[in-house]
Amino acid sequence: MRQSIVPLRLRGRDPAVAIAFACILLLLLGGSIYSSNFLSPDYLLQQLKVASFLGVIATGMMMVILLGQIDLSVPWTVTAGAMMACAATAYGTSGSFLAIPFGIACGAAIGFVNGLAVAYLRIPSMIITLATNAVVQGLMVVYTGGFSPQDSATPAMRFLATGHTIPSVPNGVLVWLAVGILAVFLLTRTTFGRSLYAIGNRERAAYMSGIDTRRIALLAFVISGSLSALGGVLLAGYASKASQSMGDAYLLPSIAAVVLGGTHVLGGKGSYLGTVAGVILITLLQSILSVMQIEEAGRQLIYGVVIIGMLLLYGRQKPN
Amino acid sequence: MLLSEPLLRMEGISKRYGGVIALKEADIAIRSGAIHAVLGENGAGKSTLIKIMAGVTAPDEGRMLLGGKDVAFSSPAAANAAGIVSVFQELSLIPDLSVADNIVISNPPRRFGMIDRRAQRQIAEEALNRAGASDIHPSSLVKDLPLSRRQMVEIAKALARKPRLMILDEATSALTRSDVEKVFSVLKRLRSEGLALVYISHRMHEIAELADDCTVFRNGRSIESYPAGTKTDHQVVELMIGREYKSVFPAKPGVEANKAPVLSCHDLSWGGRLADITFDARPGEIVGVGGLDGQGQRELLLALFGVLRDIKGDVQINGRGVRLSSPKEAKSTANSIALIPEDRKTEGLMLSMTVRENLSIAALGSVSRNGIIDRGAEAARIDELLKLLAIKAATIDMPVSSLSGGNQQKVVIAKWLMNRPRIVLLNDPTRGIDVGTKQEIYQLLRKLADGGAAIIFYSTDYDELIGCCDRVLVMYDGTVVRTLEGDDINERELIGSALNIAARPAERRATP
Amino acid sequence: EPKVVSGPAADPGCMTPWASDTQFLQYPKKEGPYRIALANGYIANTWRIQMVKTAKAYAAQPEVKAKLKEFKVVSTGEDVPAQISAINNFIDAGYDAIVVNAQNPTAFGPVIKRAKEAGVVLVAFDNTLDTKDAINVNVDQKGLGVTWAEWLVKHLPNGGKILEVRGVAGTSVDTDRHNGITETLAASGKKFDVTEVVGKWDDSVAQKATADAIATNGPFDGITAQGGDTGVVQAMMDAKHPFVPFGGETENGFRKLCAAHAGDGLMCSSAGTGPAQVAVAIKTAIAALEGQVIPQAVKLPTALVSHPDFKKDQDYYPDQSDNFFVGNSFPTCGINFTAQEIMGQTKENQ
Amino acid sequence: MTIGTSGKWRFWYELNKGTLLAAALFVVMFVIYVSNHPAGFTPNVVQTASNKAILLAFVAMAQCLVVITAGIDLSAGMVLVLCNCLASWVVVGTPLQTGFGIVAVLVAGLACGTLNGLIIIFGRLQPIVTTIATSAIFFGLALLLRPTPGGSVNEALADVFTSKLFGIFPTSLVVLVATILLVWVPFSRSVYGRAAYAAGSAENAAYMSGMPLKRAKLAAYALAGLLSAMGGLYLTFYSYTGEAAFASGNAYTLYSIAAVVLGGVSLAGGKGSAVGAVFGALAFRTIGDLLFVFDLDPLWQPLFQGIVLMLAIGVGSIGLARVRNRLEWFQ
Ligand SMILES: Nc1ncnc2c1ncn2[C@@H]1O[C@H](COP(=O)(O)OP(=O)(O)OP(=O)(O)O)[C@@H](O)[C@H]1O
Ligand SMILES: Nc1ncnc2c1ncn2[C@@H]1O[C@H](COP(=O)(O)OP(=O)(O)OP(=O)(O)O)[C@@H](O)[C@H]1O
Ligand SMILES: [Mg+2]
Ligand SMILES: [Mg+2]
Repeated sequence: MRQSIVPLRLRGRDPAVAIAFACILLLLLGGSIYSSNFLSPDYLLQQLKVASFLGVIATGMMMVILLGQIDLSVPWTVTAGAMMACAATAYGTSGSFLAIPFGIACGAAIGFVNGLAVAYLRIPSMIITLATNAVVQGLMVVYTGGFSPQDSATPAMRFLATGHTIPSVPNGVLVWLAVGILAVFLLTRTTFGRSLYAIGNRERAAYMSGIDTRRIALLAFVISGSLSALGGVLLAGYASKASQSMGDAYLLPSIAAVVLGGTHVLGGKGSYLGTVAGVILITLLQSILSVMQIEEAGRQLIYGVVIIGMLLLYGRQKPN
Repeated sequence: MLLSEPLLRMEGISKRYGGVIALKEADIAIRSGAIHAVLGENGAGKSTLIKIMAGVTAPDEGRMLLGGKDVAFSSPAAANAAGIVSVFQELSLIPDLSVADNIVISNPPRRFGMIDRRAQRQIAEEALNRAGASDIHPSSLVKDLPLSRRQMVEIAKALARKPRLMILDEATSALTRSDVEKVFSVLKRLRSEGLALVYISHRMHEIAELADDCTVFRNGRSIESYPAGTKTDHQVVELMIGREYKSVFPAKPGVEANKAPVLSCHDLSWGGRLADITFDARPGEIVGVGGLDGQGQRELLLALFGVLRDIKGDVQINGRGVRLSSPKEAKSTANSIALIPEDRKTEGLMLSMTVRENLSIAALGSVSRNGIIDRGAEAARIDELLKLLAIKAATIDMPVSSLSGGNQQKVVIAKWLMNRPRIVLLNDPTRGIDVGTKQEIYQLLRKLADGGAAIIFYSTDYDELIGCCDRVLVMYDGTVVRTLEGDDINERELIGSALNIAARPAERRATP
Repeated sequence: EPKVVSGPAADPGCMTPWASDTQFLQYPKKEGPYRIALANGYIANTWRIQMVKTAKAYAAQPEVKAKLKEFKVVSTGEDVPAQISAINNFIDAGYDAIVVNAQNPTAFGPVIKRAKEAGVVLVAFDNTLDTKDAINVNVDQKGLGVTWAEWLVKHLPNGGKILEVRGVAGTSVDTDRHNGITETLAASGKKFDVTEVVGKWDDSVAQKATADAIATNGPFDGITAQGGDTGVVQAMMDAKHPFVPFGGETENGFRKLCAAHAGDGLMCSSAGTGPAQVAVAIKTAIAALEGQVIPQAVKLPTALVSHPDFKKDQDYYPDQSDNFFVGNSFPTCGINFTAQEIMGQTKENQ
Repeated sequence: MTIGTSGKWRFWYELNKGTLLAAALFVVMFVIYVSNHPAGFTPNVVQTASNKAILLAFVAMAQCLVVITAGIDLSAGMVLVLCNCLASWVVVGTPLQTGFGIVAVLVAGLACGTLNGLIIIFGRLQPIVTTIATSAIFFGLALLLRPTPGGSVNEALADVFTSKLFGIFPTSLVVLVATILLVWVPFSRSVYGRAAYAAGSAENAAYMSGMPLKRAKLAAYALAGLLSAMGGLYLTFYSYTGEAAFASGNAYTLYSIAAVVLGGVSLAGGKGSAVGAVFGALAFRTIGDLLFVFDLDPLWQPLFQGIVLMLAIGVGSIGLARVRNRLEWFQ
């Protein structure tokens, strides 16, 4: 029983992932009929940069979905991460220095509250995260209204999102790459990852196997919150400022990306490569539809139909 | 005897699941007014056969004749309509619905298109009565019932459909003896009413008592059909396992009485369900827990495993008082406890994960460092265990759900052995397991005990308690009413104390 | 039951009628002090926060405060029925006037009826109501589109490729502004090739959409955006797109960029109406209750600043947030808050 | 066998605990609301509250039907928006035309729900993404119908449906109760309703028992569409117009989930009732109403709402925090 070098979940065993990547190519080819620019490296790199925000956020979402839960507090966690990071700059140079960690820490704190409620109070995640989302929104409104908010991104945030360490590859993509590698490592090589899958499969059995199911769930939510906030920080860097409701556009796409990538919404099954494919799919689809000169109504219709079409291609569940 | 035209005849049935051949050219003929026992090891194809009869799966090859006519069922509903009803090995009750809802589930009585709840109650009460389970309230939710009651509901549900052919796949595996007797009298009555019955069980004496015809399966083939009573138990078992068969239970070496107990319990109580339980378990000892089902045995094991809250009393491990608050704490090296749970599907296994992942899940701590899994160490441990337990799986990277029931159970046991526990709690581990595998498990338990582990072994099977255990705690109503030792561990004493017949009132007072 | 009278309004400098045929109304005089309510919809964006704060600040001014017994603000979110119910509640609770920033301009028919029956003065602003039975304090949304398009026409004498960044689809504001732009460009007689993308009035959405448009359809000769303009400029800079004439809104961030890059060719026309219009609405409501003559539809002046007139600390605030909207004063109405005062003060709000 | 009446009540209570808790929560909150309302407990105040709450109540019922089968419908809010836009075209004119218009709107909702169901059941897709995708489709259609807000409705009819019966009782509540009696009660007591519960509780077991799972699920999704359409119709009655409002469509979807949970319906499926979901919706709506009676700084209002929602959820979970057998966490 020799071990293959490639981790089990990444071996091309899952046809869904392969088909998802095929869909990406199909989408690009389809787009190139409209404009050959869709195949230009510039455009593709730009898409990767934009995808990296969703990618980072979807990574956290995936952890939570693998657990069999969901995180609906993404929109305002993203916003809070961005706003708090920018806010830190009000506190002089040390503030600017700590801006990014501070933003992420705020996200982690929100995730901590979610995790505590889900894991220790056993409140369904779908509702408690909705409530934390409302509370964080309230906090941000109070904050913006009352405290002369500082909301420009620091140069470090700008650099993190749009700067270049490797020529022509935006740093945002590198951040996503780093987050992705870390996520794959976590999911496939650590006890945390194993436990995550186990809990998602059957929490009761995982508990009876002596896994500290509550701590794992708490951790997953903290990771999700932190990554949402990191996504917000990147987004603020990209826009060079933070603003209210900048995270609204990330909730449903992040869920869709994770599930399009073959992760089971009820938990326990899914590969990170699939999520990568899902993120790129969603980003490309949105972008291509955005520049095609169709009425918004048409865009929405095509978006919906294409997602369902792709799911029918490979997202079908086994007959029960 | 087999001459009369059978009600159902299956010929040349084959079924494969991917690379696994579940059935190969199997034949069987079932006649009305008789009970047909199907025997075979775990994974022999019994369940697959009856799933085909009941329309749950379709065969790849072969034909099925019902009353002489070719039939093919596309769904369980179609089979029901043809009068074939089954009680599956994996219960098919809906936990969130009431008992009455479940009993009439496939064809509820209707008034104006809506379900007539009053009529439904009546039907349910009647069916429960017929199954000898009138103690079950038709309005209670199935999920609130213990396993044994659920099996009774399942049987009542089958009866309520007024079948022509009724199939019971290990339907009595969780039943207590008195329930089994009730069910048997029902089955005998049904037989006399002209029903055809198919009965699957791993308990030989049940088959001896009930069966008229028998068919033995091995590796997906029907090996032989014969009238009941024409072969000795020994011959049957050899047919089943295809090799010679020796004594089931390993010898008891006897324990040195002066060894310090590894686990000792003093006045353990929990809510109203456990009261003043006191016992010791020494290394090398197998302590049986007996009694009727649902007398607190399950709770006792859970309490020792850190699952229950607010436990009163004193638990000592290696002479050190402990208060466990989670299975994680229980399995830690300091305590080193393992629990093989009752229900493997919900508490023992992550069904859609691979055999490998299931095997190492409880021992992740010992094959990892700083949270990072050492894959070499993991593989080595797993190899070791696979040799020890002979788990039948095409590859260990397939989902555990595709193993047969018996092999799944072996995985549950194996995953805890990865941890090398010093205290092993077992909750009816041989339920639904064939004799061959059972024998392996008994041997394994003895080997563990000899290696210095203390074993607490709850079983609903008296033979097991008698054959395996050095000592047996008999529980009644949440407390230990008697402790049997040596020659006292026999069927008469076990049953007597389980029913708490006031044979020895002094004993009761002696263990308060 | 207000009387239709002839103009002019009691305060003609502030309350200019919307059109020449706008009716003048006189409500029966009520004794003060008054109970006035503000029924806001969505709250979680900077414009609305600024608006609510301006409303509170205006109501707290001594001469206004003296006329008010109570000033209550409720924000009901995106949901139209919730806002309708809030107005109903205010009517039932006996408020004298209700000022509303409507989530949907057509959805308030039933409430307008009820308010009229109950003799409650209803004043709508920003997103106004399609009715003659309430007072509208109007922003000429279509006129804004016209302004921006005229700016582009002026700077692109030979026509060219235009990028239009639109707002939230399905809203009347987006459609009005879009129509203004489209009609003006068409009327110019020059050849304009317009690429439309949806920016949802949100900087990061607009930025992404612009970046995509530049990468696939660019470069453009002119840009117009009705919100999220800071993001649009950011996208141009990220893509190293040459600066081109830009007709846009009044975000501080946008104006900062316009001022900073004016020399590089970023010629902007920044027009809009700030959140302070709520103050005009309140002022109008009080005037109506006092029995003064007012127009049924008040036309707000737009705060328009164009290249090269961007003045520091007046038209934009380099040290302040990008997100707030400049143009917070209506001098002719005696409303002279600067955005800086509203968004910058911390103590006042404690 | 005789069964004592007290036993019967115990089982009934066990079964309806969630619904009762939701009802209690609503009553407490509503009492706080009206007792602080300047106008007090008058028919007008009740009418206003009920008109506002009924939309969410319908969508929550829709959500509940689907959640019972262990599915979820993230398109419920968009079906409401689509039906609102459609109604603003067709529910006008003579009484006969209006009648046909109403039927058309309800059929449209039914069709949306059926589409969801067909894709999920026969395409074997996960409900959560499927309905995210169909909600984009429904919103696209709504935008086609109403690129800008507008349209109209038969105002006389609309006024009847949003006013009071005999000057006291809100008509919308009567319609709500009638819908429960005509849609929910027959469904929940039909074979399909039972199969829907079974599908949510233990799908495999239900399959083994030969229950009509596919038709039951399809019925649940289709009826969900119908109920969302009722919501859309009411939105039209209450606002006289149609609007393709993306944000409010999404808001209704998310609120409906919150309402369903507050109403004691288990998101895991198999448990709960539409009556509970309706009380959940009423309670949720009352949170918003509380803003009106408490004098809060406007900028603190969103925070207040969030915290009250959290408290309401917390009340529902008190019981679980203190179980004596830790395995009960995992039910
Ligand atoms: N769904 C499935 N997928 C893959 N293999 C299967 C599946 N169902 C059964 N098998 C395989 O088919 C063989 C026969 O299984 P079956 O369940 O019929 O055995 P059995 O005689 O009922 O055993 P037991 O006594 O343990 O219940 C086993 O090897 C099993 O692993
Ligand atoms: N046609 C089918 N329709 C629905 N479920 C099916 C079908 N075939 C197999 N299954 C399910 O697949 C799983 C594995 O099948 P099966 O029960 O035969 O495995 P097994 O391990 O042999 O079980 P056991 O030996 O314990 O009876 C079970 O949960 C079964 O219910
Ligand atoms: Mg079997
Ligand atoms: Mg089997």
